Amino acid sequence: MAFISSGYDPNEPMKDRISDIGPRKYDEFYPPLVAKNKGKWLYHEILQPGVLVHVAESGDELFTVRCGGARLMSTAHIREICDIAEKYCDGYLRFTTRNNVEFLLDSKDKVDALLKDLEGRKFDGGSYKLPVGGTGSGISNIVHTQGWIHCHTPATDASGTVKATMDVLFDDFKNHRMPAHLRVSMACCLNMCGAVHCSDIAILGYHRKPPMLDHEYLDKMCEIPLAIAACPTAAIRPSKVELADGKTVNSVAVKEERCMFCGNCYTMCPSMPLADAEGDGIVLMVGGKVSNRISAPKFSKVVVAFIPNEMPRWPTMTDTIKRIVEAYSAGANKYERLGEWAERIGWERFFEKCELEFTHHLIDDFRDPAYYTWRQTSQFKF
Amino acid sequence: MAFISSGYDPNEPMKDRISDIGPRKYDEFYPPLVAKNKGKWLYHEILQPGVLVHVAESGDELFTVRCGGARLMSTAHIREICDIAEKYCDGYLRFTTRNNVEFLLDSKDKVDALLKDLEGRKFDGGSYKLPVGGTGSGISNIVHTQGWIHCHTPATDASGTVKATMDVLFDDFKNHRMPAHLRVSMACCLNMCGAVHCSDIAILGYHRKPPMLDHEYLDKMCEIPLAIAACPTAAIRPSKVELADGKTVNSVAVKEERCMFCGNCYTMCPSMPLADAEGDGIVLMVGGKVSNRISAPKFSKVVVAFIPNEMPRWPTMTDTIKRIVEAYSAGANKYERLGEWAERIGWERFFEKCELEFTHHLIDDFRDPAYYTWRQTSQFKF
Amino acid sequence: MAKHETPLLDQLESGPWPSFVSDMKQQAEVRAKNEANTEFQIPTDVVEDLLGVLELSYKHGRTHWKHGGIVGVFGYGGGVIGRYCDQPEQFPGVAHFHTMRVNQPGGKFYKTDYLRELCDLWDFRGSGITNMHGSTGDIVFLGTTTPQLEEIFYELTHKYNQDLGGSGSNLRTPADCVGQARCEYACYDTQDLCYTLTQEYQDELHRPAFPYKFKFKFDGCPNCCVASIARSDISFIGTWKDNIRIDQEAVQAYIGGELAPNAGAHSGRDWGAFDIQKEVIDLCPTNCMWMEGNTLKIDDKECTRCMHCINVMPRALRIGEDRGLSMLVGAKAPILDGAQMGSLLVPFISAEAPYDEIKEVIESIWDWWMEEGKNRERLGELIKRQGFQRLLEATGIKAVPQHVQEPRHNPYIFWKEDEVPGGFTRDINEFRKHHLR
Amino acid sequence: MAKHETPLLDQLESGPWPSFVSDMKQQAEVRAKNEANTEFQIPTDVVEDLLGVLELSYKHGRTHWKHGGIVGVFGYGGGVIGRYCDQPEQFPGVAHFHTMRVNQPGGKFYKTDYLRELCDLWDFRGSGITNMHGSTGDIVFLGTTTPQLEEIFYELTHKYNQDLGGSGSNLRTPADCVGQARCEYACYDTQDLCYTLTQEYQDELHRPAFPYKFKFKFDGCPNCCVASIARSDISFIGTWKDNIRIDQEAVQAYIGGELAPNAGAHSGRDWGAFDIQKEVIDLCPTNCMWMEGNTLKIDDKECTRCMHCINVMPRALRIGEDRGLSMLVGAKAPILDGAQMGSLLVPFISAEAPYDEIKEVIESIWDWWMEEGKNRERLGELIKRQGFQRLLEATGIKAVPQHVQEPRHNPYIFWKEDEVPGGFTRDINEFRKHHLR
Ligand code: SRM
Ligand code: SRM
Ligand code: SRM
Ligand code: SRM
Ligand code: SF4
Ligand code: SF4
Ligand code: SF4
Ligand code: SF4
Ligand code: SF4
Ligand code: SF4
Ligand code: SF4
Ligand code: SF4
Repeated sequence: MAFISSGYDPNEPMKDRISDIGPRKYDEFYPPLVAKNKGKWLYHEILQPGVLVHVAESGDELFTVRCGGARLMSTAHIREICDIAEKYCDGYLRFTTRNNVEFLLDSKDKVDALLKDLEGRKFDGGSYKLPVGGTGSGISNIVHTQGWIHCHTPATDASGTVKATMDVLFDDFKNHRMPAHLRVSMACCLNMCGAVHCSDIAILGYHRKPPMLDHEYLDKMCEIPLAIAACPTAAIRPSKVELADGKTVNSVAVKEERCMFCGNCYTMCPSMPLADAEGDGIVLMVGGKVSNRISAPKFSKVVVAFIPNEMPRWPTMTDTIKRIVEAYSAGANKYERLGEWAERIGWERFFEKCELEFTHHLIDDFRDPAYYTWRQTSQFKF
Repeated sequence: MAFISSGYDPNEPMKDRISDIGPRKYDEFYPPLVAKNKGKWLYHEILQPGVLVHVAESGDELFTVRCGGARLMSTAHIREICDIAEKYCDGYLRFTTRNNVEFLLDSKDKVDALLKDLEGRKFDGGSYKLPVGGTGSGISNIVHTQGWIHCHTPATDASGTVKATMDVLFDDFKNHRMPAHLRVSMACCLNMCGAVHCSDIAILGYHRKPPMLDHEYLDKMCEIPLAIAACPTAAIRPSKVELADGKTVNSVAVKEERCMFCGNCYTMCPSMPLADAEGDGIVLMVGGKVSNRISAPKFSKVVVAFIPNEMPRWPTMTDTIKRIVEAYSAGANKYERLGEWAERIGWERFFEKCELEFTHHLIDDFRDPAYYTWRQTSQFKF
Repeated sequence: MAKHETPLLDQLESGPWPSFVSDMKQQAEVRAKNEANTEFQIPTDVVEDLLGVLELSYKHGRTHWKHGGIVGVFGYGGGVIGRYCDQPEQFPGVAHFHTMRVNQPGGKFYKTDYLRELCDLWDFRGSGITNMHGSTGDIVFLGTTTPQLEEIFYELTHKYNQDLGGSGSNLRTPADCVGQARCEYACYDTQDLCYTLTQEYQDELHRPAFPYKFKFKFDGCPNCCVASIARSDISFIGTWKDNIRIDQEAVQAYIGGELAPNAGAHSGRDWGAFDIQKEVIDLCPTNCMWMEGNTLKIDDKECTRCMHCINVMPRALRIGEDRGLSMLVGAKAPILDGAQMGSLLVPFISAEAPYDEIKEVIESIWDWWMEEGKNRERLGELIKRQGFQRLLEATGIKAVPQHVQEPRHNPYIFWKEDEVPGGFTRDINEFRKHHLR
Repeated sequence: MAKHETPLLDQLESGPWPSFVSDMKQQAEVRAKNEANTEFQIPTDVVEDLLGVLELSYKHGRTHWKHGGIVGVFGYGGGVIGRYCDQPEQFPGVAHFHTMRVNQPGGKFYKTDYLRELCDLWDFRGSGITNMHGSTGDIVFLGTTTPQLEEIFYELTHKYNQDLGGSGSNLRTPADCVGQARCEYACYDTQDLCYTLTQEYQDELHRPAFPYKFKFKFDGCPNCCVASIARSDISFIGTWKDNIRIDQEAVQAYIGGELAPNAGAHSGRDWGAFDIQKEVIDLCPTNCMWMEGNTLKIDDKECTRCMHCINVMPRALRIGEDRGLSMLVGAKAPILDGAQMGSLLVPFISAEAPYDEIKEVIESIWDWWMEEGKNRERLGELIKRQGFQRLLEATGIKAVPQHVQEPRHNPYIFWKEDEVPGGFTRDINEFRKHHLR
């Protein structure tokens, strides 16, 4: 493959350099109906799961067909989406904040044709390419991160855990039977790229072994002071280490009982990897939300301290999630988010109804605020 | 006055020493009706403010007349109380956990006679000796501490602030017009001897100047390391100081901007007094409770950062308290404690209704938990 | 006429509320007259000087008591608080002004003959000024001189069969609510448990062996009339496991208005006719109550025993019969780390004499605190510092959801090496075989 | 047949949800066939090797990517994440596998011709694998080699008038909800504010000058569809000051059942007939709604604009007309100090172009953070460390009760010397005149 230059000249990088131009301006891509009615929408209706209509003061109607997808997308797949958009939407579409695709149409009959078309599109493996749904009181797409596809710190994979989970929750992607929105998010390490800390159900990759110390290279590859400063629990201290060959080098030592495996040291220092087949796995958190509807936003709470990585489909994890979803669906009131439900019935009941075991790991012991999560009242349920 | 020995022999302190015998046993002092019906009470009624009847399974009725009083009591006053108890109660009485006196009677007509009798008893200064009240949804006696009568660390007086406040709240000691219990407590310094940290209204003595350093004596009178360790904000460090006479001594230095005037150093070291006429005064806290009724116990919140000491009657303080009581009484629902009311209407409304100014001092900035008191939602009232 | 002018204090004699100033003045007079011909063992004018020094504090806006001195009675580490005046020349009567803490009887029940004995003793050997009672619960004798301390202790123990209370880094004087003696809500015998533990732990009460003070308080039910949850290192709160007993006729009587809600506690205002839906059912924090026609139903499994409905309708609703108590730990005032309320450690434990189970929990907590606690570190602060898990290990109590209001929201879990398959030690070179640098 | 066996990944092709494995395989095939005759600038089998290395991770339960390397485009500190495989011999196609973050258009609206251009570029110079979109909001080009970075940047800017997004200690790519473009709840123009600030702060976005990353997110109303309150250092949430607009006829239509509650969001289950009392009035968190006969009343002064009633009855209730936004600050993921949500700093600010007031607040926050923030200290952590008061001082905003959920319960107030009459310096000897040692 011959190198083809874009015109960039390495010897004169600044030669007619263009920079700081930002993104393309939003209104370049507005469908005509949006451009015309922006800010003048009156109301909307969800005609069926995945199909919305927004009605403007002008009387105009904008139809939206929302489709799920793996946000890990090939250009081949994107081109197919473009074909569809050109066929039904004059080439207009958008993506949602949860990585769903939205086809924007200007008439109802186009909607029906589009739905039929989408129903037929499947990958060779048999999965749908663009399943319609993700609206209303259902379960939408899972916001997630890189995992083993691209990152250096994951404790699990992202795309795989998401695929396995969405297969189990698929019916509810296409349905509105939940008491309220149920949002599932996934992050492959504590950095939590995404909003897993405030999701109805959060899948979190977690390490359980302190960093290995690559003494021989540590001082060469890392700024030791930065690694030490990175540790939130001050578990790392400088130390001299004698190598097999008798040579002593500057390195670090880790107080293992102080480590909670956040991986922040590794972020700063490649010679402190945490990844381990037995150590790594999944933490499940539930009850978070970000909307300000009725109750204030809530953090998700840790309800399962650890589930091993079971490639390729994580059955223990998906069974547990399914159990939580069904318990919530059976127990919550209309409009009640998972966290609101758990607080109403009390967490002691939540564990009972979801058939989850409560372990000491679930009691907060991180810094002063931990106290506020213990129970300072005689009120409890047996 | 000639010294009269009890029989104790200083040269042989252990000679027929009696120790570790504990208090007198409770049942020595039970009135017959209590001894008989203990654990078999069926229900009670408050016949009028300050007068209770408890009815037992046996049908027996025990009447209680509750009287307020300064818990700073002379033996003369106690003897008078004994006279009354002997006249109406066969010598049986008790004190409540809020320092009220309770006369325990076995028949209704004795109650009426007793009430008439008590009404007539006044000190020469004109105040009642034993006002009847303190029950139900009224304002009971103020739990308080020593103040200038006996302690070394107070930032205000206890007995005086309490007397001034109870004079203002007196009608409500004898009435049941409040929406629920309203408990006022007083502590003369941050040590908070009493439960002011969980009272509907709390009067707290507070210092506002860092400790003075009596360098010349400090090392002689204090364990410097203990004083340093005592400081919750690590504001104190050891330092050598040169005195007027040129002599250098070991002493301490205080980082003033780190001091929040808790007085804990003074508790450990007499050479670090904080007391100051202009610096010392009152902090008002509200909305605490200890009962588990309906809502869990709550801490009181600081709503007035400072009121100067205005001896002998603290008018600014009592006016403010009165305003809070009236706003609560006008706004709260039946059974609603002050803190429950403030949370229901929102603290922004509380300040408005009580005509209190909100200042930056009222925003928590002590350690990590402070974050949880800020507002993490778009929900607020203008 | 008075020994010292007290123009400021005099202004605290007016007004309806009992005036401590008037009472002190009356006491000063009584001592001056001394009709009982008591051979006062401390200055006769002690109360005058007390008024004088207090007036001076009102003038200066500062206390005139020196930092506490260490005085006490032989063999005890507590019970006495030393106090000296910082203006002894001006107020010789209070130059020494120590307090003694006398362990109050359970429920603060008294018979007058006993109270009079205490008064005689205190007039004779002290100022005659007291606190009935101190915040912890003691009878506080306010003000005597050093030589009198042993004499008073000797007479207390020999004549009156009465001991001192606690101070210092000891078990402090335990206190209880009136409980079963006069309250239909009491779930256990607060006085008996309080007394039994006070006797059992006399050594801990009198001889400092703890990192700091330690307090017990006993509430017969969740109404918490002795505020145990706010101010005791171990709070004992009565509760029950079975069902609230309902008398449906009485329920109707409340609905019909024959019975006053909350036993008349709201009589001071016209709140309108009693509305069981609004006033009871809708206020139930767990929404576990409802009316089925004319019968009140309670889903007791969901009830958290907050007492509200029982408080409102004491004649219709009664506490359950399978009773015991909950133990909450760590409550304290703000110094140093910030205030704490008691955190639930033992959801339910039986409270029958001899209370062995309860003692086991107490002692396992003490062992841990005495082992791990720093100087002047309250139990609550130790729990905060080391984590609630350590407390569970120390007491051998299994973690249950009842221990938390909500599970942790940070996933920062400290796994122990033995909990993780393969342990923590790994071979970096083995790892590097699969993962080049 | 495939270059690498992927027995584990193959099991992720079944099941209804779109399979990323199937998609990658299709892409591998497309590249192998190369019907478009693209002169691939990176290995043709890049996707095969990506599948291969991923399969290996499934086998080992560990990632096979090395710690990120520092690569980028000239003059920019962000926009590229360097990545190298730790098994390059086995998987040469992904030996280099850097990502590029391409700043997405507002509201994530696209026209296909533009999308196709991006695809052409990415097939030509990269793996053809993307994320639509990354969690922050960017279009993520997943996987190319170092030499291609500048080429891609050059073509993006010269051919497509498109810039990179943020990474590193920069302003990160701002993101917005769909807002006024397609939502009746939007209280301001999220796309315009997002775009304006993105352009205004291009320098901050591309050239690291901050202690750490900094994020903006724009939600048109309190429903928070872009989750700004959970994951942006400054969260802009639309709100209004005046009254909710009520169409009483439509209210009746909901009550009568002609209109489906919540726009049909609950159609998947029979929840019974709509009950406005139960479903709206009783769920209003401030209890500021009631029915007066057939008219719905709202006491707007007490409304906290939670959106619930509007969400349930979008055809009857509309947001107010005096609109603007609230600014909340400090939201972040748990590393290091624990997660934070945005804390309310500016209750209400107008959101009309050119947004000068808003820029002033932003810049005063940045000045403070750049002055005081430690390396890798997020804004929220700085606020926690120094206290909310410091933030108020830095931004010149007066403390109001809206800033707190509740006032402090610890009385540990740090008074400043100038706030206390007489100041802090005192004369111990003067003091000792009145208070002997
Ligand atoms: C398209 C999208 C905005 C965008 O810019 O892409 C969007 C669009 C709408 N949201 Fe949203 N929300 C979108 C993400 C969110 C998020 C963010 C997230 O999930 O990460 C939230 C916060 C969720 C949370 O609290 O955890 C969110 C919380 C809401 C709520 C509040 C729901 C609640 O019960 O708390 C409403 C109100 C409602 O549903 O009636 C709402 C309402 C709506 C409405 C009805 C607004 C309107 O009138 O058009 C839109 C269609 C609703 C639907 O899907 O049924 N939207 N909405 C996002 C679609 C994501 C997806 O593909 O599934
Ligand atoms: C006598 C005393 C116990 C003692 O051992 O001395 C006592 C006695 C009773 N309390 Fe109490 N409480 C007593 C201090 C308390 C305290 C402690 C305190 O105030 O420091 C509390 C906690 C207050 C708080 O939460 O801050 C307390 C919270 C209650 C409650 C819950 C009230 C609430 O609305 O939260 C009830 C239930 C009720 O009032 O119906 C209650 C109910 C009762 C009953 C009705 C119990 C009964 O059936 O006999 C007693 C008479 C009530 C009355 O006074 O109207 N008692 N009660 C205490 C009297 C103090 C005083 O002189 O005023
Ligand atoms: C006498 C009494 C106040 C009163 O007027 O009633 C009292 C008086 C003192 N307390 Fe207290 N405390 C008294 C009940 C309390 C209570 C309430 C309780 O026990 O229910 C508390 C709050 C609950 C708690 O323990 O947290 C209390 C929390 C403190 C503290 C803060 C301790 C902490 O860990 O937060 C101190 C400071 C210290 O220990 O150094 C303290 C220290 C003191 C000292 C010894 C002053 C000192 O710094 O050494 C006071 C002696 C005053 C004097 O000269 O008489 N006192 N102290 C109370 C004891 C009387 C009795 O035995 O009945
Ligand atoms: C690509 C992306 C995940 C994804 O698959 O979408 C991502 C990927 C990484 N994030 Fe992130 N973060 C991404 C959005 C987020 C978000 C979500 C958001 O921005 O809304 C968060 C949580 C919100 C927040 O900022 O707190 C997030 C919180 C972090 C953190 C923790 C920062 C913190 O202060 O808590 C780190 C650790 C760090 O900065 O060292 C991190 C670090 C990283 C690094 C650079 C790994 C590292 O340790 O250096 C990851 C590179 C992975 C790779 O090789 O591609 N990433 N990261 C997201 C950016 C794509 C985009 O530009 O659209
Ligand atoms: S969550 Fe962790 S592992 Fe996953 S992409 Fe972000 S930084 Fe990488
Ligand atoms: S993983 Fe986290 S806690 Fe453990 S040593 Fe590294 S930085 Fe410290
Ligand atoms: S509150 Fe402070 S000043 Fe008052 S008695 Fe207790 S320790 Fe002394
Ligand atoms: S008063 Fe408190 S904060 Fe100030 S120096 Fe003394 S111990 Fe420290
Ligand atoms: S705490 Fe309960 S049992 Fe004890 S007195 Fe109060 S109401 Fe009665
Ligand atoms: S005790 Fe409280 S929780 Fe239990 S039924 Fe009565 S009101 Fe409800
Ligand atoms: S946040 Fe509000 S304005 Fe934006 S899309 Fe969601 S509902 Fe509409
Ligand atoms: S927006 Fe929320 S708070 Fe306001 S009226 Fe509607 S439901 Fe009530």
